[in-house]
Amino acid sequence: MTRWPLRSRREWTELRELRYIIGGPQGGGLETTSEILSWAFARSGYGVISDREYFSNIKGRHSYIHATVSGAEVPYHLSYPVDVIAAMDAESVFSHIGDIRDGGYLIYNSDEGQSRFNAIPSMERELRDRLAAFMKAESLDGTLASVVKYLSDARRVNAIGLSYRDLLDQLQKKESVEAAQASRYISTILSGAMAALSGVSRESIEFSMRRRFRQDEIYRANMTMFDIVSSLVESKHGSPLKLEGSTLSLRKMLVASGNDTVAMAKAVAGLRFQSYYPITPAADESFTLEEYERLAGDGPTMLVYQLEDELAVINAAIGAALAGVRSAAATSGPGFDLMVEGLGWAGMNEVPVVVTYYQRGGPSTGQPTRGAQSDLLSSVFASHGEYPRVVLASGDHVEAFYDTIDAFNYAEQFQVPVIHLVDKFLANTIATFPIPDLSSVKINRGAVIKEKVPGYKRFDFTYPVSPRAPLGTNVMWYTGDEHDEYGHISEDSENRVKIMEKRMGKLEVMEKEIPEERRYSYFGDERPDLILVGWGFVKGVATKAVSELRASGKKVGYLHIRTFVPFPSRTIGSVAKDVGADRLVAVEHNYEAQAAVLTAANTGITIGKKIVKFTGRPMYANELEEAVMRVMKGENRVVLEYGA
Amino acid sequence: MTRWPLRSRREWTELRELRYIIGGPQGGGLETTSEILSWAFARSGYGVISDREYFSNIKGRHSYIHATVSGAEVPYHLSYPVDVIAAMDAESVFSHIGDIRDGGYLIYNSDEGQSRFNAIPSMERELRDRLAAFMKAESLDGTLASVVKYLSDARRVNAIGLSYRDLLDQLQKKESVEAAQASRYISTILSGAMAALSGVSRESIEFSMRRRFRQDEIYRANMTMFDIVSSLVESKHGSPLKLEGSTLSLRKMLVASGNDTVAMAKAVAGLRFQSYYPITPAADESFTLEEYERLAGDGPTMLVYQLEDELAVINAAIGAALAGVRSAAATSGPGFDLMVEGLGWAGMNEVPVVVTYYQRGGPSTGQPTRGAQSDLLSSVFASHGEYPRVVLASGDHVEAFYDTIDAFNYAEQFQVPVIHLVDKFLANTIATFPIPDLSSVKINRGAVIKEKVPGYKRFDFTYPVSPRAPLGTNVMWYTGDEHDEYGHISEDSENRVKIMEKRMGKLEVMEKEIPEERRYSYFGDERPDLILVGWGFVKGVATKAVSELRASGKKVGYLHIRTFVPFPSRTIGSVAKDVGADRLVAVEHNYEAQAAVLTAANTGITIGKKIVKFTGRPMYANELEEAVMRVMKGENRVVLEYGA
Amino acid sequence: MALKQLTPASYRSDVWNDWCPGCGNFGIVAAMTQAFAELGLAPESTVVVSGIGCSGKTPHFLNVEGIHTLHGRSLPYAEGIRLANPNLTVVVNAGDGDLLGIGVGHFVSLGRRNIDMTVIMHDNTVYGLTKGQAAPTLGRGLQPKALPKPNIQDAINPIALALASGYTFIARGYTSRVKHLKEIIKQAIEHKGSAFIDVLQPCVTYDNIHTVEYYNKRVYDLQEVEKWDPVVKSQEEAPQKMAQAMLKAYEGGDRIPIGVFYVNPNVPTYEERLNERLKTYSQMPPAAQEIDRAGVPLIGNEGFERIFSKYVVTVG
Amino acid sequence: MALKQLTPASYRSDVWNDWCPGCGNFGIVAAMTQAFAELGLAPESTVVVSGIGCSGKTPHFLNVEGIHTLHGRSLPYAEGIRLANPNLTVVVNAGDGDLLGIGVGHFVSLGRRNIDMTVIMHDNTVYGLTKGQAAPTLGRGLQPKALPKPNIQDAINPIALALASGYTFIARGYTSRVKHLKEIIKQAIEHKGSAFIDVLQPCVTYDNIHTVEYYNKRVYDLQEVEKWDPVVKSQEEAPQKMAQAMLKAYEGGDRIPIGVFYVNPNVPTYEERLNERLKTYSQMPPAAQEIDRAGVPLIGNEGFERIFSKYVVTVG
Ligand SMILES: Cc1ncc(C[n+]2csc(CCOP(=O)(O)OP(=O)(O)O)c2C)c(N)n1
Ligand SMILES: Cc1ncc(C[n+]2csc(CCOP(=O)(O)OP(=O)(O)O)c2C)c(N)n1
Ligand code: SF4
Ligand code: SF4
Ligand SMILES: [Mg+2]
Ligand SMILES: [Mg+2]
Repeated sequence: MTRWPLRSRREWTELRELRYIIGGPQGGGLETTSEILSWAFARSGYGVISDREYFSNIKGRHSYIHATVSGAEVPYHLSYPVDVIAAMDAESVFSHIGDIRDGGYLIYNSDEGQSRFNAIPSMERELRDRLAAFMKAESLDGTLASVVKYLSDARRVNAIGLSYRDLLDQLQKKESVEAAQASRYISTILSGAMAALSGVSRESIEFSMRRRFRQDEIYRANMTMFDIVSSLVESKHGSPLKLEGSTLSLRKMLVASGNDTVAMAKAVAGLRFQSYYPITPAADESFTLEEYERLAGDGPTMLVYQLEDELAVINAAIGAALAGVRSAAATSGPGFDLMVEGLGWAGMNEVPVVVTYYQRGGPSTGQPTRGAQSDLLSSVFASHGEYPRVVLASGDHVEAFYDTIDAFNYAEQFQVPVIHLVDKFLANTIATFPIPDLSSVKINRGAVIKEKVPGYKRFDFTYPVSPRAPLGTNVMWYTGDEHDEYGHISEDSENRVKIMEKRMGKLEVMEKEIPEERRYSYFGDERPDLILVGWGFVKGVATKAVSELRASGKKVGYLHIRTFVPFPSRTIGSVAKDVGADRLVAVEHNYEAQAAVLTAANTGITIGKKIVKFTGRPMYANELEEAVMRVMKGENRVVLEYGA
Repeated sequence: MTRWPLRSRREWTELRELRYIIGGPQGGGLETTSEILSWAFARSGYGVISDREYFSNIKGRHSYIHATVSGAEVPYHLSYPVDVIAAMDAESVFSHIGDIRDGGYLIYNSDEGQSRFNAIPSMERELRDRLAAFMKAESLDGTLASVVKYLSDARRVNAIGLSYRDLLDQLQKKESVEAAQASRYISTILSGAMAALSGVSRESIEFSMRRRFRQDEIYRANMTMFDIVSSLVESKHGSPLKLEGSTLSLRKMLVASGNDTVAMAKAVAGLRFQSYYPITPAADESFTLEEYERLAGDGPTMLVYQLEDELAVINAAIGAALAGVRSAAATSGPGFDLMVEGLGWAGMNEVPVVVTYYQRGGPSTGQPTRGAQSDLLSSVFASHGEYPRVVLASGDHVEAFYDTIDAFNYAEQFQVPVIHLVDKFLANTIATFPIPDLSSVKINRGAVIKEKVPGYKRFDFTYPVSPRAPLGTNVMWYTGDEHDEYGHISEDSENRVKIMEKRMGKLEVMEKEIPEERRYSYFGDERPDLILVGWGFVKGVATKAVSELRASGKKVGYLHIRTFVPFPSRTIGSVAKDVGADRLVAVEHNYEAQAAVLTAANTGITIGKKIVKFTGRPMYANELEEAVMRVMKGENRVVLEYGA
Repeated sequence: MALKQLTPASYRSDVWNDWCPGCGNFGIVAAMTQAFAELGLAPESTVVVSGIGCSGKTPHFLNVEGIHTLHGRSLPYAEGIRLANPNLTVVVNAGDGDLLGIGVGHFVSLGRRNIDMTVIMHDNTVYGLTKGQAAPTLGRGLQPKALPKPNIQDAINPIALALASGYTFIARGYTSRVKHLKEIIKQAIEHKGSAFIDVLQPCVTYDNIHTVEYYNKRVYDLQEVEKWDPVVKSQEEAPQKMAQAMLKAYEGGDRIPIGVFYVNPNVPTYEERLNERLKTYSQMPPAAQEIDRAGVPLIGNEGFERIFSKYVVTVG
Repeated sequence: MALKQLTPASYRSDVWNDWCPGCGNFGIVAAMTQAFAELGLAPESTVVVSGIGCSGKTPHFLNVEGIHTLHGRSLPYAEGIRLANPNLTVVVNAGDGDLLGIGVGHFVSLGRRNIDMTVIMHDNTVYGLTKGQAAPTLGRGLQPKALPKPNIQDAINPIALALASGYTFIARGYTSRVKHLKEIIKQAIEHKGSAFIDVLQPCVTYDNIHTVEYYNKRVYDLQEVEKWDPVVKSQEEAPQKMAQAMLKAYEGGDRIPIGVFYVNPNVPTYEERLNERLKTYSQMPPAAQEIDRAGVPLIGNEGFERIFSKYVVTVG
């Protein structure tokens, strides 16, 4: 949370990494700005990561993109302060006063100089109160102009005031743009200014614009606007934020959100049925699947099925799985809650079904458009009674891609429901990453029977995983009641013990067949003094923090948990033994440190030190580094709060 | 599970405790037999506990009552072998061949001598297979007669064959009973024979019959049947199973099922709204509440509301709670799964609502009429995101009574949802226990505001528990979205941290205000070598096993967990320190030992030794004792299986 | 308690309304506040319950008791509130996805109860807050802006479904006719039983088909139809009046009727049924009852044994 | 694949049927097995899906693919199965509590899709397996055996609700008229689209009101009514035929119509709609598609870049 007064912590000493914020009202076009810039940077060989922060609102509330661009590494972290803030409106400046580095750049609309923070209706009360206190403390009159002056004077910020009205007028003079449509070009005002400052090549911008604007006139009008602004800004300011040349040497990259990454992976994994009910931030995945439903012309297709609620969603997905197809549902917390009963049926009936679980801020409706990792415990223990499941969690786009495929493989290999945990951070973050090499990807459908087998027993007790025949091949029965080998209800005690041992025996099979190395990864010092233990989206920021801390001489490491069922108990056990359990620090996007709870439950190891963040905003490398230092100095619990 | 061949382990050396089984087809009247006997024993000053085992079936499948009667203690355990089996039909004899002690008594229908086990359609395949093996091994021809002969010869069982047809004929001669109605009196044939053998006084039977049969003629006909049978049996066999006189010295007792006990407690607690959707074994509680809806004439009433599903049930209960009334829902696993989302809303909005959770065999529909304790983890972690709740678990009828009242008090004191875990064992077990002394019962409604307060803030941040005003008194807002003090949506980071800390701060308040002693109880040796750790219905059998083992010189104890949130961490911590964690043995009605998982999660203490039962039948004192001995000899996991 | 000095403005909260400029929802809030003012409802005893969606935010913009619940679950909350305290006026604002998609089970079930409350459905043919997917009210083959493909499911007819479910007051309003809508809301609130209002609510952001222009051209008031009489005089007449309303509900061509489709005052409310059963329900509903005297439960040892005598055995 | 040698007995499993002696459910199994035999359905490609309740046990007594799902959820399972593999014949057996209580949301929603399947409702006015509580089909004021008080909720009219929901084949059968029921089941299975059959099924254990005697006195066959024509000839005629069926559904007095109420063959099935969208759906539904070649995904590096070219940037 942006507390006042603020001091920025970073000077522009190196050009290895560019950080920016683009702010504006929800629905005002800032995603276009971001897309143009991201693709242009990628086109020039840089890695980009950009997080999108927005309210649960359709139009008008303050939204922003926060990005890191780097040519030295494929960036997977965000940090403060930023080098540039490009603001569509006054509210964006007010909201991010503290986020800009000393000597950074501010692009703003000079027409709005007289806007007052307390006259902006979309601003939340709490921020308004904090701003009021700030204005008072700094003796500012509350106008945008006063804030710009403050930034220039007290923070050496280079304020680039542009009259958006004038620029749009200029555009209208050059291109046939209707007056009513003109405001759509504000996004290009920002990209023009940003491109100028960061020295992105016009070729890259052209590429990016072409991709975005398929219609010729619109493309042209945008390029015109771009040229007007970029030449204006460049002529006055040069390109002070030009990055060093990229050393990434990637010839091709994917540029995609987490939602889209998972959708692509599902297509590769052979998904043939996806049911869903709209929910943020899961739904975009289903829309992407729908867009690609006819995968390759008249070849394979993916059936994407919108139902009336999530009860229907999970149960329809199970039905499709019984028919033998790779089937999944995608949802978020409230929807997952409604799937709990169906999940238990799938467990009881050994149905390979995948649930992609996009975590967002809870409890309840919570912070529907904000990120969190607070659904771990509720998914590991979802549904009454006991049945085996696999729970995976992805830390970045690349992991998400492969985990998605593994999810289907594990589901069929073990015949269990698989919960694949991702989160809003991942879902809505656009990242650049190498194109996955599919030649190494395997499809494992487990034991399947397609021919007719006399006396077929769906739940043959011979081995925990019985050969599975799709509906349509053999007569068989399924029931949520406890059952015998045929799938008929049985209440007999002896049968109960046998089938419980068969089903739960899968935990051992999984224990054997999912190698320990698959369950975690480790980054950092080989003989660390302190190990951060995290999962999911924490990965990017934690590895960054670890490498920065190591660069400053600290011996630290990051242990990343990738599977919660089965759990990497052996690794954590030996790490705790080697390093000392008191040197483990849970780093999580929730209140309790839920992975630490599961660590204790699985291993008896209590992780007493915690760095947590639950504001819905991602952790930033700068605050995590600082928090680690505080823990090193003896604090046991650090609650991170930064971010508008 | 009844494995073959069977040997019985107990001789009738003492008359301190009588154990019996009454068996018959579901819907055939065995509950009447049981009720008559239980009330007659109670009337004579004995304590009774009787468990009912039945299929998920309306008519025809084998059902039985298994009881313990004692005058030396109020019994809360069941054990094998039993002293008498009273069988309505041949299937009941076949089903319980192994359950009777050497020298015990068997009451059966001699008309059915030629019935063959493999001609009984209602018998499950698995049992039939085991019986076939048994018949072969013992060279029996499969008829009831051959089994009776075997029991008499090989097991010295006193087989009392009665021609039920003749007896009913005799009755019809004496009383005007229609032929079609005659079979209804089979239940009284059994009570007559049982009463004779156990020497229950006729006065007690009269009392019990009067209570059961309000209509004069029916009462008379039953007494006639009773007299015919009891004099017949007594004249031939005497009263060999007459118990020692009771030393309980209770003047009055309650005789009630767990369902009814909870219902009575809810009435005392001031419940005013209960919503439900029928589900076994929870629904009987709601029917009892409905029966007593007009508590005391024109005074207070309880509104019992049947809805269309459990989604509606929980949310309607929450609605009623917002209006300021004590409100609850009662359900079982599948229903609870559907309540998960609503529960999260209640947590987010700090709503005092109680869910009485009757556990049954899972996962999924599972064993809907059988007992289990396998919903602990799923209830402690139910719903996405993080919010405080209280989770209580009752071990017997007396605990269930007081826990029910505490549940409402805690709900309002902390303004959280409270989950009260009971189970099918408790729900359907009829037990005798002292009438609760209500003069010690307190109603704690927590901080309530009934007058109009200017600028009322429902979620005032001052303290984790904010004064709660019922709807109708002050304008306020509630929302499942993260909110400010007024209940309006807020996405601000600073507000988020504050309100999360306020809400989650309740965990600390609870930690302080629910004393450690309230969270557990301990029975047994003061310096034990071994401690059983259990919860719920395990209590009765574990305390019995502990006292038997102590009587034979073992130093053992039983630690009973009564609250899971908050958890008795301090006690378990110090016990583990004193006795050694490796001397703790989890004793639970589930596969994983879920309380042990929570123990590890809460304290880091790993309970590596486990005695579990998950067949849906209760643990029996004899098998638990034996299992404890096995653990003492080094086994780490013992799976109990006994019981038809 | 009618406080006559209340104006529509008294029913507005100070929360900024973040609906899209031009959204039909504004018309609903306007009509509600006017209706509340004209009925003189006390803010503390008026409860507005909503689900999740753009529509779900309604309570925050109003200065009455506001309960913003879960997606699809507004009705059970409202039922629990109303039955616990029947002195409260309960109005539900739900989205069409909310009420006829995820919540349609509760919608149908409320009809069986006829609990005295008003259900206002924001019928915008899309899932507004999740960005414009097809709601259950969207016709097959239509493709508003945000849909990647034309809608593949048929629309539900809200009026027909309400009829089959048993609602005893069924009407349709339109957000651009605020006065008309206000009158309907007043009638619905004053009706004794479950009242349903289908409100045509253009979503200016995602629904480029059902625009204000679209509706303006098609909408007409049933009450202007000659001899239109939606009121059931006696229960026997009900099926006939339902069939008549049903035909109107499915009226084809380019005509969309608004106004009152069906009113049946002959079905007892759930509250009346409860009172018959509990005898004291009306005077002493749950929320009006005490449960203790200074922390001591109302039921003491003696009362307990009397009430639950069935379970008590005296050893003898 | 019609195997003509199949008899009704071929469709019975060897599981002991533990319904109460005399239960109406036996008539449903009899009618189903006869219908299956006459249609010559292959057991492996016939799927019977049920919910939870006495009715829910139906699949275990049949020798076809049997899916005994969750209370209220039979329809979504059936939908997933059928859409994944439209070569399967899908029949749902659901209780009235199952389908019109906890599952009524799915019931209404299926109507919007017209997926080609048959839904048989065991209408016994009670919750059988939980021991006789009021089902949503039980009339207000009635008090069958197990109810402590007369029923306080109104009954839902299944036919009216099916009409409003959009089912394209709607009929009623009666378990004591097995042949009649069999014929209806056959028609329903052969109908292209979502077919709903309300089966009057006396619960001999808990429903002492709606007994065989009760129904025998009241039941009559619609098809014997002069000029009864339930078939919609063209879509414009639909509202009129719906209104006609609705009036029959609410017929008062002591007359209970059975037979076919409404048939609308003019609405495309969901499968047809899907085929229009996916082009290859009929020939290559999901279950018929391969996803790998010997463990290698169908989509390789090259295909991936082609299909998802939108996401690929070539550094340049
Ligand atoms: C259980 C659950 N599933 C999905 C969502 C996501 N969700 C939020 S609003 C909404 C749809 C809103 O549409 P509608 O009910 O028509 O209301 P509108 O926004 O159009 O007013 C959905 C699906 C949710 N909040 N809860
Ligand atoms: C979620 C859930 N709630 C409650 C139940 C308990 N339950 C089992 S069967 C049944 C009712 C069955 O009634 P109906 O659907 O009419 O079927 P019938 O037994 O009459 O055929 C209920 C409520 C359940 N299994 N699952
Ligand atoms: S998205 Fe549509 S319904 Fe929602 S506020 Fe905007 S215009 Fe209104
Ligand atoms: S309870 Fe009723 S419906 Fe169930 S099997 Fe018995 S008679 Fe049939
Ligand atoms: Mg909508
Ligand atoms: Mg039923």
